[in-house]
Amino acid sequence: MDSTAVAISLKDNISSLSYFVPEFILIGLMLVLIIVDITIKRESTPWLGVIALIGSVIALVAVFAQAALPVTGLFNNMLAVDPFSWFFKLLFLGSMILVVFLSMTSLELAGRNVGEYFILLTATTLGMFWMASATNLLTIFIAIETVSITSFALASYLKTVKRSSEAGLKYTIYGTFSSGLMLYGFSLLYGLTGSLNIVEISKILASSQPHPLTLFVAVLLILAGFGYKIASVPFHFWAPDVYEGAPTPITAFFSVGPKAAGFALLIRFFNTALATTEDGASWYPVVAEVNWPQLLAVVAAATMTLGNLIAIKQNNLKRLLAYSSIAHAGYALMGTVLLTREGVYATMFYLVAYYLMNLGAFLVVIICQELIKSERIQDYRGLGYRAPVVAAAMTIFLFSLTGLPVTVGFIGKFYLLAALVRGGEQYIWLAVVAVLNTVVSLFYYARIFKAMYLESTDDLTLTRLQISPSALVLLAVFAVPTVFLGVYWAPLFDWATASVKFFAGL
Amino acid sequence: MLSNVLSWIIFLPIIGAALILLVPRNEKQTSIIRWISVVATGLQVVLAVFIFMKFDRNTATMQMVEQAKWIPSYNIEYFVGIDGLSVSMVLLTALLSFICIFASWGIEKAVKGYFALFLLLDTGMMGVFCALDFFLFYVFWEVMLLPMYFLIGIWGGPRREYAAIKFFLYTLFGSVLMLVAMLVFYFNVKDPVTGGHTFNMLHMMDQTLHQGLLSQFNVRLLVFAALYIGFAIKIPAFPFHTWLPDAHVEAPTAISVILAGVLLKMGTYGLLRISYPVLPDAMMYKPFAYGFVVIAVINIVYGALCAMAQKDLKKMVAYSSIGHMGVVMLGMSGLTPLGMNGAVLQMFNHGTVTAMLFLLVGVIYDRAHHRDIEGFGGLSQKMPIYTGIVMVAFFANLGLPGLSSFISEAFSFLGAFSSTAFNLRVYTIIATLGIVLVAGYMLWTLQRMFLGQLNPKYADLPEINGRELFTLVPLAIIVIFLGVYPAPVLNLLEVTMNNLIVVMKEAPALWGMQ
Amino acid sequence: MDNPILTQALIVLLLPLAAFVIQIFVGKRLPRQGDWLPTSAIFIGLILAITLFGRMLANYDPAFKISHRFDWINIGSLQISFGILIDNLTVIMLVVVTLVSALVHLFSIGYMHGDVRYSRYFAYLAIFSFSMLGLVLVDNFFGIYIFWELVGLSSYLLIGHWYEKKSASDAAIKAFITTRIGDIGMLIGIMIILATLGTFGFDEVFAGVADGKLSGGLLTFAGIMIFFGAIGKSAQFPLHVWLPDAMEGPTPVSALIHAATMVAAGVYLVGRTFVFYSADALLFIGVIGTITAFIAATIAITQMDIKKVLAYSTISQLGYMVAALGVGGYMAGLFHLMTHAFFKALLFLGSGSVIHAMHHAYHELHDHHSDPQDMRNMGGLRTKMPITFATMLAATCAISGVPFFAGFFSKDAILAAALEKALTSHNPIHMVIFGTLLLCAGITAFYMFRLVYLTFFGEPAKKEVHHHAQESPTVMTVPLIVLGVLAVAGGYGHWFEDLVTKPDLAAYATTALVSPAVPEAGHEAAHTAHTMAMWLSIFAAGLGILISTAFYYWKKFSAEAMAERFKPVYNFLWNKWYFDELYAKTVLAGTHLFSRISGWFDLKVIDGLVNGVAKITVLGSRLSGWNDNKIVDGLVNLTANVVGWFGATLREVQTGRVQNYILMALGAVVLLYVLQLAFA
Amino acid sequence: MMPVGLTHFLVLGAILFCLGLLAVITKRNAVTVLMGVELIINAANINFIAFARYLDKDLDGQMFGVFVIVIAAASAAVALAIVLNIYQRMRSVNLDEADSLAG
Repeated sequence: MDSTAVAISLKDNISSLSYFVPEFILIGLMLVLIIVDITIKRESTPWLGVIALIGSVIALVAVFAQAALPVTGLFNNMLAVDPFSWFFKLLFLGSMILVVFLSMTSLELAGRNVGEYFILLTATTLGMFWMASATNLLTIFIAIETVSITSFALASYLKTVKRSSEAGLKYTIYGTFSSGLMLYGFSLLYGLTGSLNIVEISKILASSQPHPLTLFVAVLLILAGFGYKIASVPFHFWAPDVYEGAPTPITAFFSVGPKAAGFALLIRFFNTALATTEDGASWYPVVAEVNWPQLLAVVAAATMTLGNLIAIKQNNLKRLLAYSSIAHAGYALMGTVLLTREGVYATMFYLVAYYLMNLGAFLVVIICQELIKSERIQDYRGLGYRAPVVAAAMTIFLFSLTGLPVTVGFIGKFYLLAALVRGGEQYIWLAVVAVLNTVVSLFYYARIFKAMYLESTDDLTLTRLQISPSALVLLAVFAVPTVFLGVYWAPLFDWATASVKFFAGL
Repeated sequence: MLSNVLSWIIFLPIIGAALILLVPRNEKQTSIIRWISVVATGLQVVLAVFIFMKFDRNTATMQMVEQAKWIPSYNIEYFVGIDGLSVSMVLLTALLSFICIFASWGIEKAVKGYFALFLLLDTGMMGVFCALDFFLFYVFWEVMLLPMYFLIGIWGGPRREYAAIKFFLYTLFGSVLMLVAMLVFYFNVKDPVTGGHTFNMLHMMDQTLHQGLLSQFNVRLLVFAALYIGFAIKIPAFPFHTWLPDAHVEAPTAISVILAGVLLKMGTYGLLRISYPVLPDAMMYKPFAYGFVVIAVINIVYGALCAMAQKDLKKMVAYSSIGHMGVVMLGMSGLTPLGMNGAVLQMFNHGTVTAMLFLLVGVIYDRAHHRDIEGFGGLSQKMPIYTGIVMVAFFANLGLPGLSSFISEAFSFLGAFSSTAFNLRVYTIIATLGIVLVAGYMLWTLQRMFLGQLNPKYADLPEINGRELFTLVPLAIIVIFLGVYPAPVLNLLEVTMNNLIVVMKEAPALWGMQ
Repeated sequence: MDNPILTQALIVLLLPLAAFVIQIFVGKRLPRQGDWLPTSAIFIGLILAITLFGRMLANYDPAFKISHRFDWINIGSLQISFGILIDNLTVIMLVVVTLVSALVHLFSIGYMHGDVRYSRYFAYLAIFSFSMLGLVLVDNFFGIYIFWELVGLSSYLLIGHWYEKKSASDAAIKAFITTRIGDIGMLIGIMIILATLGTFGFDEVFAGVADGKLSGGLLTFAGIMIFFGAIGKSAQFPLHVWLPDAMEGPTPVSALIHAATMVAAGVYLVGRTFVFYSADALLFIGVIGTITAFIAATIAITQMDIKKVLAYSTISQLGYMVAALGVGGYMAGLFHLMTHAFFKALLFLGSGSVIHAMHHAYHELHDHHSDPQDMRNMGGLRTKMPITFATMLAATCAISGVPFFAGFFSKDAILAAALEKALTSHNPIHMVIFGTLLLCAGITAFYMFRLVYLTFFGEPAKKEVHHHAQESPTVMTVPLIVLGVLAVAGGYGHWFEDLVTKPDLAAYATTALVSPAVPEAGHEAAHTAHTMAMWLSIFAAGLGILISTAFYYWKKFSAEAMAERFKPVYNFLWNKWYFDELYAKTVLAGTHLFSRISGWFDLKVIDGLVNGVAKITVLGSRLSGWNDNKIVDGLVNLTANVVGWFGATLREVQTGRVQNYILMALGAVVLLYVLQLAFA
Repeated sequence: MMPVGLTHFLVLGAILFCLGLLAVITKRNAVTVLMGVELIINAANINFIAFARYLDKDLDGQMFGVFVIVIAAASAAVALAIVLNIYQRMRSVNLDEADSLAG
């Protein structure tokens, strides 16, 4: 490497820094948190949440400021700034802000030292930022590991609670193992193409004849890494245990943030590295021998079916939502199997919808942990009469999760199905599997509102439960958009459509 | 207000529901809520009458159309309008909703929720009958599920939870298949203006705009089958009918009325509104056409036999609905003017008659707290007025001339038999068995409950009261009036239905079928 | 509509309807519970009908026919109008119906006095009169079907008038259902007519048949199907079983509906649509009529209930009429319909009078258990009830075919027609028909005189009852006398034959190519047949009366001894050929069985299929250790349970051991690889 | 003697990978399992470096290897901390005993 090249790359690195403001803010937030955590007294730790909140809001503003930036590669194309990553960054910050809120109201975390907690949360968000914008196998690996390692710690954050520790252990072992597989896959892909940049990989794969078996094994191993992040079958096994064991706000976060990040990565990787666009509308697999779409379709079908089936038999609401989140990963995956624009924006739309309704449902779980001190479905009995607002909000979220009009969940599902039907006859079976899964999912969601409204409450004293105003506001923050976007979703849709624009090399 | 009368009639109940939710908690709350509901549905009836007066009977085109962009990027529109098929259903819905508010007077538990949900349901029903955009149609279709689930599940009978979830799962199963079919339509029908995709039902009905997948015959058949399952569950057609007895039995009176009076019609309405005109060739495909008739005949005969076996009065009425909806399907299958008009008229008439029956069941249940047919006896001595109305309803149900169902049933049978498109004679003859069976179980029930010696247990049963009479008498008048002179309703339908038949008969040539 | 005849006819039709509407709503509050309202309505109708009749006699035009149609329903090209058709037959029927109905109304004022539902009863009578008049007036098949059902309804309501008695409500249901089975046939016939000819109007249909648009086997089938309606309503074999039970209704009702008018509607129907029937259909009709006449006559021999005897006699006479039409005796059949209406109504009203007296007597004696209708409890009433006795005797002579009574002429005409057909057709079946009808004439005479002897002659069975029995009030005897006069005089003059002519299909043909009419039997043969039939008829009636007198008046033979001697035959007849038992065991039990099977099938199999199989439930709950008895709710629920079972099984996979997870994930990767090979 | 080529490295990597896999699946001790994971990661690392040496003109592969080592260390540190925590709670690091979350 001669000196001019070094100079150019150095210049690129320096000029890239100006695009890196949100990430810097997050890093700065971490530092501030560390310092404050050391200095303040133990009883004032709640203030840490406020600081985290302020920091993330600032980051949000910074991300917003990047709205009009052109599609650019940063740090010698290690990362990308494009509408696609922008969309996800907003989503991640949104989930972070809300999870900070949830954490501040959570009983599980009350009285603990939450300094490290917020630091880890910020770090995870940072990792997710990278996941959404990584365009190089190395940055992909770093981003995933950043998220993973901090997640391991977050999952086992309740050190004194056995199931939290256990969850952390399982998560760690499963996570590192998956990373190992992925890494091995990366090495094979690198061996096949001699490049780490996914745009270049795509070009080289298209112009040479890679050994199909090797390529396939490599991608399958990589899929293990991504699949573990989005908790798709067959890499989902960790999810229920971890979701149940982790602190509830973290469960909520896991089910939305890293999952969305995994999808961002998956979409970018498959659509950029393994496919090529011809007319700007759709991609085609660069290696004709390997039928990625159908392979992913099978994975999607298996994911949603398995998630839904197991969820039926759950009694613990958190665990039920864990399985349901697996099923929803399956739905969202439907959009990515197609390698079409419709599929991608449908997935993105669905992730936003899922973010609203799933976090909303977890919010109710958190509120109810305080109200009725239980996560078991049968203890939700009579909630419709004891806490009508909470129950009504929960009903909205559950209907949205089921995918019934007029909620955003329906619209999300609608676009996914539309993308499938648009994709051609060969995907209609998947659409049918998906809608039948909707019916199955109703079966267990219905158990919840059945408990809340229908079951006999003769043996209960139906006193009204006191709900804090902040909880009500938070509920409204989730419930109102869930319904409103179900009636008028054009802005969100337009945004999602406009965000299907990837960095595709220089 | 009159220029967008359909929007008003659809959304009035929602406004009422919103007001109800705002009613503060105090001792007068219950009656305020009730009266808000009365006003909302009453205004709906006024609008329905207005529509009835203003409706142009001489055209098959859509009337009182309102069209507005909703989600332009996906070409989803707020598009409502009515033709002869929908207008009768709109009238029926407005009427029954209004009556059901009064039938719900006795609800004590969570009054606010009940009426709010009821009005939401009302909006859903109206919307389904007015929507001309498939997406809108689907949204309204699904909107009905949630209130229905809770109305059965919270205010229902002892097995309400089971019945509610069964209803919910069944209907959701049907509607999600419809969703897939809808998407196939969307992507394979060309918008004649923009050349893009469209949810506009009127465009879907134009066969020349079909392209892509929809130009393959086997795909059309599959889509038709998917739609059919969705609608058949609502009708309910054998063998998708088992949700109905449970739901009807467990639901509170007013909800049974709505369920049987309006919701069942949505199945056949959907077939006539969507399946028939959009995929006429699939309906004309012989195996489908004959399969359809076979199911209709099974519905009629099997429904009647099952009804005869019931000991629970409400369940008997529920099974009798299955049989009568079979008559609707039979009438639709022959593609004759007589049959088609008879079928839609039967939808209307069954709506009123079965509403009466369920209201009557509710009256006796409120007094005796059971519905066991064998457990009564000689009630006519104690409740002569009630018995009189029961006899009108029962005889209407068994198709006695002079009462509304007779004409529609006779037309359905005659229409199917005289079909030129298919040879349905043998099927129709088998179906006539149902006429005898219906008479059998209706009269047998009448005898066991009302005739004979008065059961001493009910020696002090109070006679039907004014409010209950108020719900029943209008229906009875309609039943008798339409039995003598059905033209007011038939006039509404005729042009539309005849036009539909023309479309259907042209289809085979258009699609090159033999 | 400016024709006064039409206006009159419409008024006749609508008056009872108006009376019904008023009576049903406010009847109870009117003075005398409103009995005068339907009664006067029908009497006005009677007067109008008689003026129409007078005009008809004055004009003496056999081809007289006017009709008018009102728009009712238009669907596509099909117009269903409410049309009325008036010709001589209609006018005669109007008179018969209004006359009998008016007299029955009058009679009922006395008979039903003090009944709990007195006003309701008159309302029902009014709706019946309306329906029956409509049936007579209407000009198309659809209208016939409508009124056909409506008379069925009124019959149901009136039979079940005393519904506190289970037997009454049972009988009402039986009547409705049984006749409805016949109606189904009629509906099928109408469907064939609509499908082939596209119209309901009589004239259009006959024109279509004449033009050959409906012909051959289908025409025969359609005819038989239409006739099925008559089988039900006119209580022909095999649907005759309802009529005897219908005697549970008040006796005036039996006289009106189940003797004179409604049951004769079937005969009227066949007459009205006579040209519609092909030769084969007519043969079928003749055979059915004959079988009915014979079966019912034999049963009547053994019955002891006075109304049952009359009921079977009615069935038998209806069979007679139907058979007459079947052998082409158009005029004869309808003529008998008219005379029969008079004397049978009289017989029923007379028996009503007797029952009224017996009931009254029992009432005085505080005996609430004895059956006032059982002839074994009667006897010797001749002296107590002279008017009733005299009029009933006249009617009995009429029905038995004693010369110079009305029935003699009509019965003779029927036998003559049958013989004529037998002589000309060379079909042995027609010979059998004639023979059977002749035999029935004898049997009729026998059992009718048996009735008179048992009731009015001999020693009173119960002295004290006899003592308390007394003649009925004037309001009841006047109708008896009026009808008595008609039973004697109704058959004279040739006006009926002259005015009611057999319709000819050729008259309807619009195009040529009408199959040549069957050559009429030579005048010679007709004359021979008439003479022969007359003598044979007198002989049969005389023989019947003679045997009856020997048994029951002279007591030369003991009926009991005969019954003992021919025990099996006696039992067979006493039990009405076991028709009820047969139907109960087959049709009824079958339906109930099917119904129960369906109910079970629906609950267990269909619901089970969709919802679940018990085994899987058990398996599912055992595996999951969790039995959601709220959702599954004891009932099997497949979607729930199969799905749930999968859920439970899959749930087992989630062992909680991280290494199992890893292993399974690896296994799945391998599976995906294999799948990929399959795709590629 | 055959010269050492790319294939040898790859086979070595594959062997390491399989050994790691075997350890992860069969061992019950959490620490041993984590060591198995490290073996897998190092197998990948060997691949990277071998590919970089034989195929690529850049140093991308080597660079990747360095990063992997760093990250694997970080990940191992967190993992061991969690294992330690588990040991304090359960007095065991046997993975089979950590199955309270199941079903």
